[in-house]
Amino acid sequence: MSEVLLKVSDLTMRFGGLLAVDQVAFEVMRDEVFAIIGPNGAGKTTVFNCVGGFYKPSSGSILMDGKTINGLPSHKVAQQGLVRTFQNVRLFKHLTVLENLLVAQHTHIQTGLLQGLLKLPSYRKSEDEALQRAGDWLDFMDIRQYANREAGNLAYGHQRRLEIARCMITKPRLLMLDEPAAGLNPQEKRDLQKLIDQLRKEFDVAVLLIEHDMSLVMGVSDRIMVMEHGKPITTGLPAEVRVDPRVIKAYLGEE
Amino acid sequence: MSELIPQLTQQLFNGLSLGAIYALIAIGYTMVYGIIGMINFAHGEIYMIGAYVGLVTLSAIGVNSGLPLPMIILIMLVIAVLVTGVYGYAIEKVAYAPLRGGPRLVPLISAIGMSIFLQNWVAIGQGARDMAVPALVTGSVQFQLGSDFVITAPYSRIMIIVVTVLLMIALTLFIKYSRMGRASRACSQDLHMANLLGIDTNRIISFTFIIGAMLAAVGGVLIALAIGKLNPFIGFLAGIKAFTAAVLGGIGSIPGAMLGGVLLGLAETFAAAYISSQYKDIVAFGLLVFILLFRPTGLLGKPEVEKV
Amino acid sequence: MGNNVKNALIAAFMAGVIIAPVFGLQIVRQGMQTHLEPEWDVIAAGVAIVFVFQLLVRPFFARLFAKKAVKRALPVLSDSARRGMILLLVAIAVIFPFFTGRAQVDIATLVLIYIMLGLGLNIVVGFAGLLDLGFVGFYAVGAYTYALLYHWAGWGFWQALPLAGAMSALFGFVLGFPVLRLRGDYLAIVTLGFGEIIRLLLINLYSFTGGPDGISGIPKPTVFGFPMARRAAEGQTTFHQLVGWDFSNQDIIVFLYLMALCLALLALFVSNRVIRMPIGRAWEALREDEIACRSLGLNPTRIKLSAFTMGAMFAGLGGAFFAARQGLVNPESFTFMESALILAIVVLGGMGSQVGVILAAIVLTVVPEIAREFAEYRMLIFGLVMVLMMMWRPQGLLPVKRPHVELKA
Amino acid sequence: MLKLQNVHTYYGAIQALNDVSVEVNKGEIVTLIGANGAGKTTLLMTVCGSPRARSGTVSFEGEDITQAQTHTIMRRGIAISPEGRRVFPDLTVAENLKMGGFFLGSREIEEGLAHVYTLFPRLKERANQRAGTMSGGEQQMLAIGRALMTKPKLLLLDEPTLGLAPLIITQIFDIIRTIREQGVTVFLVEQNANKALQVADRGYVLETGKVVLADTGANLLVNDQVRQAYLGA
Amino acid sequence: ADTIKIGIPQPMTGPATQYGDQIQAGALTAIEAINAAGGVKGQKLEPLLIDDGCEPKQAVPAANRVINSGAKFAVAHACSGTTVPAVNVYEQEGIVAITPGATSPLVTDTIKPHFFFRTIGRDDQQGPFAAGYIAKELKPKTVAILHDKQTYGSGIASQVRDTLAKDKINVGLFEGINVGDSDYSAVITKLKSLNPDLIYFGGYHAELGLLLRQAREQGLKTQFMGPEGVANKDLLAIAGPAIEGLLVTLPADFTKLPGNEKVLENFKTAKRSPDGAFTMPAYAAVQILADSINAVGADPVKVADYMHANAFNTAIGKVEYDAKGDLKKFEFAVFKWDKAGNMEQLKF
Ligand SMILES: Nc1ncnc2c1ncn2[C@@H]1O[C@H](COP(=O)(O)OP(=O)(O)OP(=O)(O)O)[C@@H](O)[C@H]1O
Ligand SMILES: Nc1ncnc2c1ncn2[C@@H]1O[C@H](COP(=O)(O)OP(=O)(O)OP(=O)(O)O)[C@@H](O)[C@H]1O
Ligand SMILES: CC(C)C[C@H](N)C(=O)O
Ligand SMILES: [Mg+2]
Ligand SMILES: [Mg+2]
Repeated sequence: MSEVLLKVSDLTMRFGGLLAVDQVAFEVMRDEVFAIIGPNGAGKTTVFNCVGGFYKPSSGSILMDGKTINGLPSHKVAQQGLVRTFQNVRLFKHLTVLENLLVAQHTHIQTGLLQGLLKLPSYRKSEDEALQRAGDWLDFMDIRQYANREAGNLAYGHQRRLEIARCMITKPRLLMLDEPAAGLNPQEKRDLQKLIDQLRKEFDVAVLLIEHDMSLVMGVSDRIMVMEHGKPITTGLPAEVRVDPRVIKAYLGEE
Repeated sequence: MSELIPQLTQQLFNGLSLGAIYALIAIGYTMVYGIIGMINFAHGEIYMIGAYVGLVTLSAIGVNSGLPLPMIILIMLVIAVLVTGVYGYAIEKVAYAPLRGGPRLVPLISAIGMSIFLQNWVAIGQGARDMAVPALVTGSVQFQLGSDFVITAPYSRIMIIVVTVLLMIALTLFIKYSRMGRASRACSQDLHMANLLGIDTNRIISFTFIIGAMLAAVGGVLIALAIGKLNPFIGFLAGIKAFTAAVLGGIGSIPGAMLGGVLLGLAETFAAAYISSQYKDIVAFGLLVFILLFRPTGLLGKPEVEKV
Repeated sequence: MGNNVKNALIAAFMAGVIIAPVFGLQIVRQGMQTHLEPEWDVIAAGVAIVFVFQLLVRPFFARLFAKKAVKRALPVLSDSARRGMILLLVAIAVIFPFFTGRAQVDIATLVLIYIMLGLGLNIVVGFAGLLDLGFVGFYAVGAYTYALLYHWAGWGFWQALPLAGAMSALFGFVLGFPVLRLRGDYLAIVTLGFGEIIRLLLINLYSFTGGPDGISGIPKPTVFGFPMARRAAEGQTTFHQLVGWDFSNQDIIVFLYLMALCLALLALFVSNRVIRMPIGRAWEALREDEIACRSLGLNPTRIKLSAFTMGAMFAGLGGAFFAARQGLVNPESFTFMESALILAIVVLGGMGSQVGVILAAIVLTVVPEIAREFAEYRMLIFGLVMVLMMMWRPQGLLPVKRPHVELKA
Repeated sequence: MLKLQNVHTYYGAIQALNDVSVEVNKGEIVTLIGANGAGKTTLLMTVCGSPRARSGTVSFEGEDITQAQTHTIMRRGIAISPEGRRVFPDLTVAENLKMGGFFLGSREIEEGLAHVYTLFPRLKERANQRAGTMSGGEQQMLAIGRALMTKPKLLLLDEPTLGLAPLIITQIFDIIRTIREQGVTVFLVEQNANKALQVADRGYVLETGKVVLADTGANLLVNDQVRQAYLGA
Repeated sequence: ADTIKIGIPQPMTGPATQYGDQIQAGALTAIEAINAAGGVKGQKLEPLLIDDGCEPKQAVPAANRVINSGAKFAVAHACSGTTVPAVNVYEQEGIVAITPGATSPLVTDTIKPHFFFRTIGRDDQQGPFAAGYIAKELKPKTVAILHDKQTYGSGIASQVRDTLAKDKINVGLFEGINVGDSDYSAVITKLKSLNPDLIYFGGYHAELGLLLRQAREQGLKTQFMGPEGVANKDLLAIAGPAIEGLLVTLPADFTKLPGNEKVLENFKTAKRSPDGAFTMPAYAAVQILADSINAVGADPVKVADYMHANAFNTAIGKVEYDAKGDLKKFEFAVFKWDKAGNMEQLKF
């Protein structure tokens, strides 16, 4: 259980004169839900971008399963089993829901051009399997009835689910969620919380979470890191973080 | 080889003046692009029409009218600018405005169609063959650098360089600091949002097109005076070159267009001088490809960091 | 109404400004001088027409369209309608040459070449969303591959055809590799640059490519090894001798047409299949959102490259056929205007729509031919048609519903 | 002040608003709640004239603006902080704010800037940063700030707290109260129905394009139906 | 009776329009004269004007139009660039075509046509002729040669180069420039430092006009020379006074040819000018077609055979053909321009 999956140390990201991320270090264990919270502009999304290979960090190291991944282009990072959702949902809006899930399996489907052109049996088999898997995930997310709709036309909450399904179908080891609850109503937030729990349990995936909705964060996370001005101010269990005066002052405010 | 330095200087001047020509057209290109994100392939044709209007004006005045030279040129410029302004406005209204909000490539094709149309419009109206423009601005600055190679800088070329630089500065300041400039930049990024702030975006777009067309006309007149030959098809090549210059400098950036134009002019000139005229365009395009490989958004273009 | 009059007046005035320097004031040359010959009647007529149009005709049409436009959404072709449409087109295409004259067959062959090019570019622009303004470069590579192989090594069409495709594909691959990380219009200009560089090289490598003269005397395809020509080279039997027909040029024309049809059908088949395959889905996904693709582990360069290469390959096949049909290649046939035309076909077709591409290729090839009747107005009309088409059908002539796999309930 | 009567709005063939009638009186805070896709954003945008209502009327200060163009509507003193923030990514923060006050004199712009900067000190710190590189929450502050620049009579806020930290959310609701005291009318769309209803004088509940409930904020807070569907009770 | 159609595919648009006009003038005048005299074997000749724009790209479509309109004879293409591709079509289709303009050897050398002819000399006559004049009369130490990279221009430029090389005259520069460019100052600076005694340009007038103008502007005073493709009124307009002293090779002035009084008369009645290098050759082309049809009827195969076998008396003098349709004899002459834009034939 307590094996380290992702190890980030000394991570620093500078934009011109701005230190957006400053010496951040944390570890995510296998099967853990690890949350990063902090005021707006604290550098949370930037940490994601560095880990995911979208930015090249100014310094620091990122190890996935002991292998260093910093400097890799983002698609290579993803192939290592780190996938993410985005602060603003980024679905393939004009593809159908089903197709979104098929595209995500691209790296797992290995059929040659010729097999496809001639519809050879091997091609059909692999397509059928891909469809099967997509169907399974649609069921799991409870959005099967929308399978043939354009993804961009789904209700926001459903889009969020689809985005998560799209990540999960790549069989990741670490799922990174950037404010997954933004724009959801309280009911949907509760569903999301259940979903995250379930994913972790059934699919053996660790979750790295950024979120401003405290009930979700507190309910779902194993550990929480709080950032401010690019620096971590504390890391701990939800119960500890919630009452930490520094966190209250910088982030939560008096309730 | 004591002639090397003066030769180089002469070529440098040649390159700069050619570059200024490209830049003058490229500025208009980049402006329109900057605002509505559309490659206005008909821009070169506006330039051509500007040149024709200049020639028409000149013919109306007559070369031996007795008016002072600067006066004649000024009249040519003013009339050309006014007429092309109308052209710019009308083209935008007819061929582009109805397509706004549709797929991105549609206006591009419409622009190509417009470009073909305008070429032949003038070809039918004024004839397809070459027109000669009387050499109005004659004479040159001449000086020697040590050897007997005389460096010659014709006034007509100097005029282009000076005007281009002035226009660039004026326009950069305008775009950067004026209210209108800011509004047009905002429109380029989010038309709908600009609309939601109470800005009449159609006006801004028309305005941009008019300014762009006017710049092209200035280019047309000055270049016609310097080169002395016109035909309805000169706009196309000039347009492509100017477009290249604009991209090289970073689309949307006015100093970039200037820089890109000059760089392109220098590259062509030096390639022609020290490799072969045959290969000058290859060198120019090669340079473009090469630079974009290292600066994917042009020399002065903003890096396209997309915040994810 | 008052407002209307004012607008019409303004429009009429602008029309005057637009017409005057081009049509109203003719530049006439006398020796080294020029003077003007005003034609006031032309200006007056132009102004009057615009005034009337703005005042009466336009409001009338506006009212007419305002009523219709709301109701009539664009008809979108369904999957089965599309299939039926294609079958019908193919059937017409096969019997067509036997019922018309040679001029028509000739133009039809040209249409087929453009269909093939259009379908090729459609993969790049329509499916993968990469704006390629230098497509004609690959067309040139294909054409010259055959021409040069013939010229230097005496190869025949059938030997050279696959190599022409492969060669263009290779060019697409090699050129695409470094530049495909460029975005949007930057990619467009670089591809335009490549197209131009290829053309300029063809002009300048005089001793290898024949420079501006190009290469002529390229043989037409043979029918199973028997040339279709008036006179055969030493020791060869021509096709008409073989089957005992009289020599007729019409036969060659029809034969070329049928071959072009086969190639176009091949292009249609492949592009139709490939868009339903994983790679096709990946193209579309990439067109929608590159960052999301990367976050899922898709390698954008590789995927773009496959589209670029495949498009180039079709251009190459088309090029080789073009060389054979013309009997001659020269760099003039591969200017930017040609790229623009092919792009116009794709866009007018309705990006990504194969049937649309076919229709657009027909329209954009036949219009300039018909317009030849109008002599110097030909290109004027062509340009105008392009603009009007875009306004009339900004979504393309025949937008189709994207083919997509469905999950059965 | 603002009045929608029997408004129907469509996106092409899709109907997004179905016979909606809503009123906002001067000096009120009115909130609109509803599930995802209910048509809240569409309602706000219909007020702005994009998309336009296909039938029914929208009137502002007694004048019919149903068919008016977006920019003329907005110049009557309406400002919006739209869904998705829509800051101009390549303009700096300061320039974005100035765009908000496009039609003001330079004195008023300075005052407006000063006002916004006191509300959101982060924006002042980053006045010369390109808006597109700001963090999600910072952009949200910018969008609200930009809308405040015009000193509007009517302020439309579409999910203003989306992506903001809890501390800031509290602050945003404080701001809403303050500006109402300064005489600005506020029309608010929120997912965070609990807080929204607490500040609101009145509220409407929208379901699939229809108004299903209309009452005072306090009443809606205790309404069972609302509590179940939107407050997560 | 039916008419006999004669296709006249010529540049009617584009920079070479001048030449198209000359050829039309010549051909139409001849056709009208012949028709006025009762036609050919009782049939009238019917001209079909078709535009080829002097663009290689339009050559094959234009040739196809000749065929599709049912013409079996043509006064074809002025420009070598259009003629070279078009020859294939005429040959394949068995159409008898005569070009009064295209001078490039490639026209007839590449496919050795049976159905295609000229009423003008070849550049491997004109080029060596010009080079001979240069070597014998001008005796320069260094020559610079520029060309426009097109079929005609680069062809004749290399002819001149090769002949000069044989005469041991130093060719210091041989370079192509772009058609359609407007600024040639880089090459001119290069020429200025090379400082040759003569600059030969192979190509058309538009480019030479700019070269002359810009050369004088940069203070380069070297003597220029060019082939028949540069010599027309447009050149004068573009180059302006810079034209002074330019040398060109042209077909001899056929209006002065004895025996052409009747022809000149016809031009007068038709209100057309017989001037221009290609007008008389175009006139001659129609004469040759008419004579042959008169002799053997309107079957192109027979006409072609007849043309190869016989001699003709025409507006350009006596004409005889070799096996691939080239003239057995054709004369060029050297002309010099003065400041006012008049040309004078030089003795050589
Ligand atoms: N590309 C960039 N260039 C310059 N500054 C940047 C860039 N990206 C982010 N920043 C700055 O770095 C800081 C951290 O941004 P980041 O997006 O990581 O914040 P965050 O913690 O995710 O905030 P939020 O909760 O609002 O999303 C912000 O102040 C932002 O303005
Ligand atoms: N541009 C559009 N084109 C087509 N349909 C649209 C468009 N915008 C919205 N819709 C549809 O209109 C309906 C109402 O959408 P709207 O955005 O107004 O909902 P909302 O209440 O604001 O939802 P959310 O809470 O997710 O923001 C939805 O069904 C949506 O799919
Ligand atoms: C009409 C002439 C200028 C043509 C030239 N002799 C050529 O062969 O192209
Ligand atoms: Mg963030
Ligand atoms: Mg909304």
